[in-house]
Amino acid sequence: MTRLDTLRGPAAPLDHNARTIAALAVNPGCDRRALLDAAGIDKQKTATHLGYPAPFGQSPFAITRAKSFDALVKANGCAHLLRLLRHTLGLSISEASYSDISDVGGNDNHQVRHTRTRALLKRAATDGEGAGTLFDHPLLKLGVAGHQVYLEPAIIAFQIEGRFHVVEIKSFAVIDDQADAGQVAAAARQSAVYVYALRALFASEGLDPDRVSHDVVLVCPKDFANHPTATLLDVRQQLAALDRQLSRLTRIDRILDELPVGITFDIETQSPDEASKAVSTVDARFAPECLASCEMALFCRAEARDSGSTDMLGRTARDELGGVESIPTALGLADGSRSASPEQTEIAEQLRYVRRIYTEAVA
Amino acid sequence: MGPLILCGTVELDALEKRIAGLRSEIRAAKAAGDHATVRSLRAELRKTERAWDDALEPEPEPAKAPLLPVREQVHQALTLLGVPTAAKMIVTVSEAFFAGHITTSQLTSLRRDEEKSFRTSPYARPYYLCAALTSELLSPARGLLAVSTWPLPSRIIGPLSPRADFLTSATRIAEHIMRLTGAGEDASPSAYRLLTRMAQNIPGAVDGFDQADPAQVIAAAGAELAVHEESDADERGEAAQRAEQQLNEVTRLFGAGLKTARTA
Amino acid sequence: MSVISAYARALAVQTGRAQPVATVRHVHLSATPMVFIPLKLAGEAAAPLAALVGTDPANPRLLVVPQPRNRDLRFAFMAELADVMLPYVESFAGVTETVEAKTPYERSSDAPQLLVPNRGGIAFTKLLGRSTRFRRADGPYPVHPSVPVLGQWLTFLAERAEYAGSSALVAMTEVLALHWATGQSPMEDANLATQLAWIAPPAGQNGPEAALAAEDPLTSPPAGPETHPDFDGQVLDHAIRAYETSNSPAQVREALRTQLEPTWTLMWQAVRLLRELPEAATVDARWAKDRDQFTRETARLADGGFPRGRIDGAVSAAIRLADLESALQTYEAQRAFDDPLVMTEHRVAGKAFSGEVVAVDATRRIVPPGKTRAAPRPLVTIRTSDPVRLSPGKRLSSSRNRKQKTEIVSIARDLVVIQINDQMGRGSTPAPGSVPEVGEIVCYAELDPSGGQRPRLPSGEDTPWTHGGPPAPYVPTDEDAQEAWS
Amino acid sequence: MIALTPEQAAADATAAILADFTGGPHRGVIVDSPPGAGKTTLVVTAATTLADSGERLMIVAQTNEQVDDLTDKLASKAPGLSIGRLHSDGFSVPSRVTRHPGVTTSNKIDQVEACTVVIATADKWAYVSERTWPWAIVDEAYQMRSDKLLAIAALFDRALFVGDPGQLDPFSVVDTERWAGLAWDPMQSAVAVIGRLNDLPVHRLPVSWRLPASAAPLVSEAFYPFAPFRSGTAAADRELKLATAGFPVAWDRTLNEAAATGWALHELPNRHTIRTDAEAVQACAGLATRLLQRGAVAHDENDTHPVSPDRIAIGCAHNDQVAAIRAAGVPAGITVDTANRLQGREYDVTIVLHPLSGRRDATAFHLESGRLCVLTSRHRHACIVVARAGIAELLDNHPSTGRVQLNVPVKFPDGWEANHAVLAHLSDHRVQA
Repeated sequence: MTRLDTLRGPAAPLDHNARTIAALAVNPGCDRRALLDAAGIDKQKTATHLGYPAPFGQSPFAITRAKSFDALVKANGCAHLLRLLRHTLGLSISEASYSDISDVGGNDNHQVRHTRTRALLKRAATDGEGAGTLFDHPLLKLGVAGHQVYLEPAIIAFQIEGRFHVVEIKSFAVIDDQADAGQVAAAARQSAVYVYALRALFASEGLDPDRVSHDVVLVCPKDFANHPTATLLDVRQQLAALDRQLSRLTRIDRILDELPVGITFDIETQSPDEASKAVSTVDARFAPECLASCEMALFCRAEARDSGSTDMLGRTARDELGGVESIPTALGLADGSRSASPEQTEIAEQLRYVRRIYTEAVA
Repeated sequence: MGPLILCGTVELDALEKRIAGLRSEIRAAKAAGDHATVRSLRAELRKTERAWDDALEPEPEPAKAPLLPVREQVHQALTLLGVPTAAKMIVTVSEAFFAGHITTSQLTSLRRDEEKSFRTSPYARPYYLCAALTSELLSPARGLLAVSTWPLPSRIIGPLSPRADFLTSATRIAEHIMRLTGAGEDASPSAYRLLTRMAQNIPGAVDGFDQADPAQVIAAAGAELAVHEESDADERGEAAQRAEQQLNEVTRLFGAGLKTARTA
Repeated sequence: MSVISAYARALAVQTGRAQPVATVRHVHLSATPMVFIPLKLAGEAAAPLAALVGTDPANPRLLVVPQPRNRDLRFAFMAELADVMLPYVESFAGVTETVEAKTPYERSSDAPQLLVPNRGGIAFTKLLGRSTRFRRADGPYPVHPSVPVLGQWLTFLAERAEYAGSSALVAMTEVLALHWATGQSPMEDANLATQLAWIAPPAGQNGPEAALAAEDPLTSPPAGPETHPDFDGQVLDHAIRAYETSNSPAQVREALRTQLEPTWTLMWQAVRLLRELPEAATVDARWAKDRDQFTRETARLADGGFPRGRIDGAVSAAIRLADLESALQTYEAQRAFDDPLVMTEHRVAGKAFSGEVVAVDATRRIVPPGKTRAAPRPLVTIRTSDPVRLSPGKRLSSSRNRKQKTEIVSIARDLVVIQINDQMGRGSTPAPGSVPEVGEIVCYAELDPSGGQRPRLPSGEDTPWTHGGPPAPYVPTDEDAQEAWS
Repeated sequence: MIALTPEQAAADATAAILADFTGGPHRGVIVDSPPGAGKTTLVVTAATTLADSGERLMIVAQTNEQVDDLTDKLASKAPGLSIGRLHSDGFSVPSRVTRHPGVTTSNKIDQVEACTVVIATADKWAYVSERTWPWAIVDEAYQMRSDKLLAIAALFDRALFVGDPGQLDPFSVVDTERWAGLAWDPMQSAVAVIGRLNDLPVHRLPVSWRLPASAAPLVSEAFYPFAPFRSGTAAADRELKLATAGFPVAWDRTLNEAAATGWALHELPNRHTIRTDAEAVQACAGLATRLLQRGAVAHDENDTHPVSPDRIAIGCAHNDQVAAIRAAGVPAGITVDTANRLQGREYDVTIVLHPLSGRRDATAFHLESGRLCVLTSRHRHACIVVARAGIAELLDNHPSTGRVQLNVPVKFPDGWEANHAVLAHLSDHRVQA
């Protein structure tokens, strides 16, 4: 039993997927999140156990919409998708072959599907034209923090003239050729994980990984209708960020080394109080942005509030306060009730000035 | 209806009291920091609110009973299309051409039921709604329905078959519309809508946002089909031969593989 | 954000209550603003679900789409919305005043003002405008004739909202943030309920307590346009099913009413809070711009003006960019000159300074560069304790005469010498009062309320080859009108 | 294939550009020029070539300083050429321009339009109308916002667009997402808009004559990953010598490292600070002062000269940092400025206050690759970076949650990657203070 298993307790570890891997880049400075993810701990359940259930969820309407759009794009032998690929990438008429790898002869075991994925893609890559165009539900594998993780991509891999592309189907709208920049960014981060995993597969098969394009085909509904439209999305920057995040996962050992011996975050045997104390031994790097993406955010926010941390005011405010970590300190320096340490001299002087002109102006 | 309304009002009053009570209990539990109780009370509150909503509404009328049995409506649609087809398309075709009113959920267990019936007494029925088979493993192709009386190659799904079958079904829908108009009837607007939607994904089959012209669709689909036809037919023929040799009469209809029933 | 607002936020945490970051109100508040709280269906781009709308706090109008996936019901909703909004908007078109200018012109005496809860409300208003302005009352997918007209007005308002200082369509959380710093982050300030909890907590509660309570989606449902996912799953889904079987929208209406009414109350509470602040000096001038634009749009639509195109051409984009930049520059300067508290942000950044005049050389005359005759260029020396980070030659303005141009001559320790360049009358010596006097407290800032000049640009049909040549002029097409909306 | 010398490579590139511009079928030619690659020389050569064949020509630059520099160089190179320097009302033209007899200066176009070459800022050109020139040269075209080009494009038939793609992009204080993805997005650079809407040839100047052999590979790799260039000089061609030996203190050790290798990272202890971090400010000013005190002498392919104050610059990200460094006591004559204003300028030694020094979080502004590129590519001999420790951690902890707009060409390099590359290189030249 590894230390990470001890941390998690008897619960089965959560599987990584492209979303969790992409999330590694969302707040890479947070030790708490890094550790919980590495140990495969269910953050949602943990946060609920600690009394701070995650402040977000997904609407059933959004889920239904995403599913039905996905089905629409793939319906009738990917009729919509072929139209889009012919149009945006000049796919020739003869290339219309479609292979579904969501099961292999009725067997949906991960290993079996992955083996089949490898075989089909390798054949397509080596046999050249006519050896496969669309591959639905490929099952990819990726090394994360030392162990292999299966990725169940909701994507299609696609070949044109020996180059392979990832097709990502998303149900947010592209209106007058623009889409929500936050959602596009999230899609780009996720697609980058697939591109990365596909490249790893190619490399391990002795194929040139650069045959997997960094241009992802993003398929979304156009304007206010259900009609799909395709846009090429260059994910090179996301790939670079992902590569770096994956290479840094080894720092988990450093975090583990700083933990008290025998500590566990197990929520089945520990009371909320005990679990909460245990979780608090690992530092979080809370920023208000966490509220939109991390299940633990409300717990960490409460912690930041209790300690009067400037983190709760947002990253910009914290930087404006010259790195002073606590609100009482900042205000104490401003009104002179607290004397400044040598490294606080400058910010103290500025805060005293700010307090003076602010007070004058408010009066 | 008078007494019913009276009864409803009494019920509504009781529910409203309960809702108000639950709200104050939640506040109290929240103030006490008892999160577990807050959660369970909230669930209770939502249930009560829904009950209140429901009490406000009369019961919905039951849907009308179908005229034709589901399997016959499906058969009708599949016969028009002539190729293995997914549930959603079957429903759409049935609606557009036969004023059918089946739903996709009615089709989910159809293949399993047919298989059961076939196993109990083989060939007792004139046709069975069966599976299409994947060319490589001869396993049932996910989500597709076919008719047992079709020649085996047309029930095989190779890599090019989804596209070829799509083009074939577009052609057959266009032909059917032409048959109808030729006979002096007109196809329903939903039939034209379906054809237009399909045509938009076939090169040269329709101009812009116009309504599709059946003859143009037939020509365009035929042109693309000519490109795929030969390799698709080869693959299907080869797989059909294997199926004849390797499969028994049940698996030939419902597919080989581990989880025949589950993947239906 | 500046260190001033960061400090004010810290202070808010300490005192348990939001702190002012403005001493006067920088937005116009209509005597009869229309509050508009739209909701959309999750997962869809612009499927309206409901709205609470009206000008009377006691009498909101609830509009719902009982099955938001049904396109006809959506357009029926838009027609109903038009029924509420168009009479309001058009009521301002009739009353005009004559503006004295080189060529006097007519301007509406007042204009519509739409208040939405947050930034998302503005974005959704824009989308609603986009999805309806191309519709037609005839042709294959006819809609009620009022729908495209509403689409044009929503588009107009949403586009006005891009201009700094416009009060035509206002997001309440942003206006509140302009006047108060809460003890939470700017991101959390986008939640109207928690933001107001910090600004005006209910009796017996402090800001943080009230804000925490206001995060409970049961008591303070989201202010839209997104609904809470739990509400969707546990209530709305159920209600929509009930509509489908019973054809009665009562359940959907009731469900959505519970989601909208708390925000309605908060919106009017915010209006009351803002009314308590005295109006800033230049608010009226900016509102006049809104009224100008409203007058123009009214005339344009009366002439049967086309709906605005989907995208800007090269020239219109460049013009809009210049206008947006100019509006922002003017607004920033006006706000600072109107409000000493806003000015502190510029002082702490070293772009403005305040201090006492310690010396004046009022009779100084020099030959300015490029000129041949000597002209008065008085020097004023100001002693300041502000950290001035300006260099000689920088142009400054002051609230004592916003049109007067001055520039920095020198800075030595706490003494700043400035030169006055104009606005001193026609005489050989400066007119009385045109130059500050010794002992006066003055504040000068590197801010230009004039907004600068818009560059001269070619007309659209003369778009040069570098920018793709002239674009085809926009004419609405059948395709636009028929754009599927499912 | 025989490897070309830098001189040959540069001459070939120039010849190809001129041939394409004056004789090719395109209305425009784009020239990407890395730092110090002889952009001005190219402009002067192109202008004199056209003028020699009797053609009239307009030249556009972005700032008055750039216009004056160009005018001066053009007039020095071709004293017989009639040059009109058009300027705005109230602007006093510096003597380095007015000293040339061939130069006419005026704020009215009709006073200078008879000149063979007319030169002005883009802003001034926007007020000229009803006249056209067969040829135009647009200098610093990557700094020029697309809407500025729109205002003057009707004035010329064909144009040569010259600029450095690695420098700072144009920016606006307003939200410009509304145009994101449009080929004519007014926020893009002039080069981006003409490139996207017209199929124009793009040339590249392959040799940096400014950057020493110690800097060209890093700057090329970190900031121009898809347009590599090399140094025009070999390591032995440049030498920076400090006349006095110095003390074993941090400032002197940093100067020694910079003199010996062309780079130094003067690293202060890790701490979060306000923007005008007094220690860092002091270090910038102190290093500049010490450099002068120790009598630096620069030896290069042209001559040997003392590194005088006008050959030294201190660069930083913000105006308040500039003010703080000036206030900290910088010897007279040394340039202290922001990256924006250092664009296109050249010094022997630069001292850079790292944009991320002392910060806890990076913003897009601080990460912008163009900013760091400008700061680390102004020098002929050495670049000294002053920074607090901890930037590597800051970069590692930086959330990659940026917004992505559809149909907007991805900008390379990414600031985050470029920062990593530069930091990795600097870590070999670290001196801890």
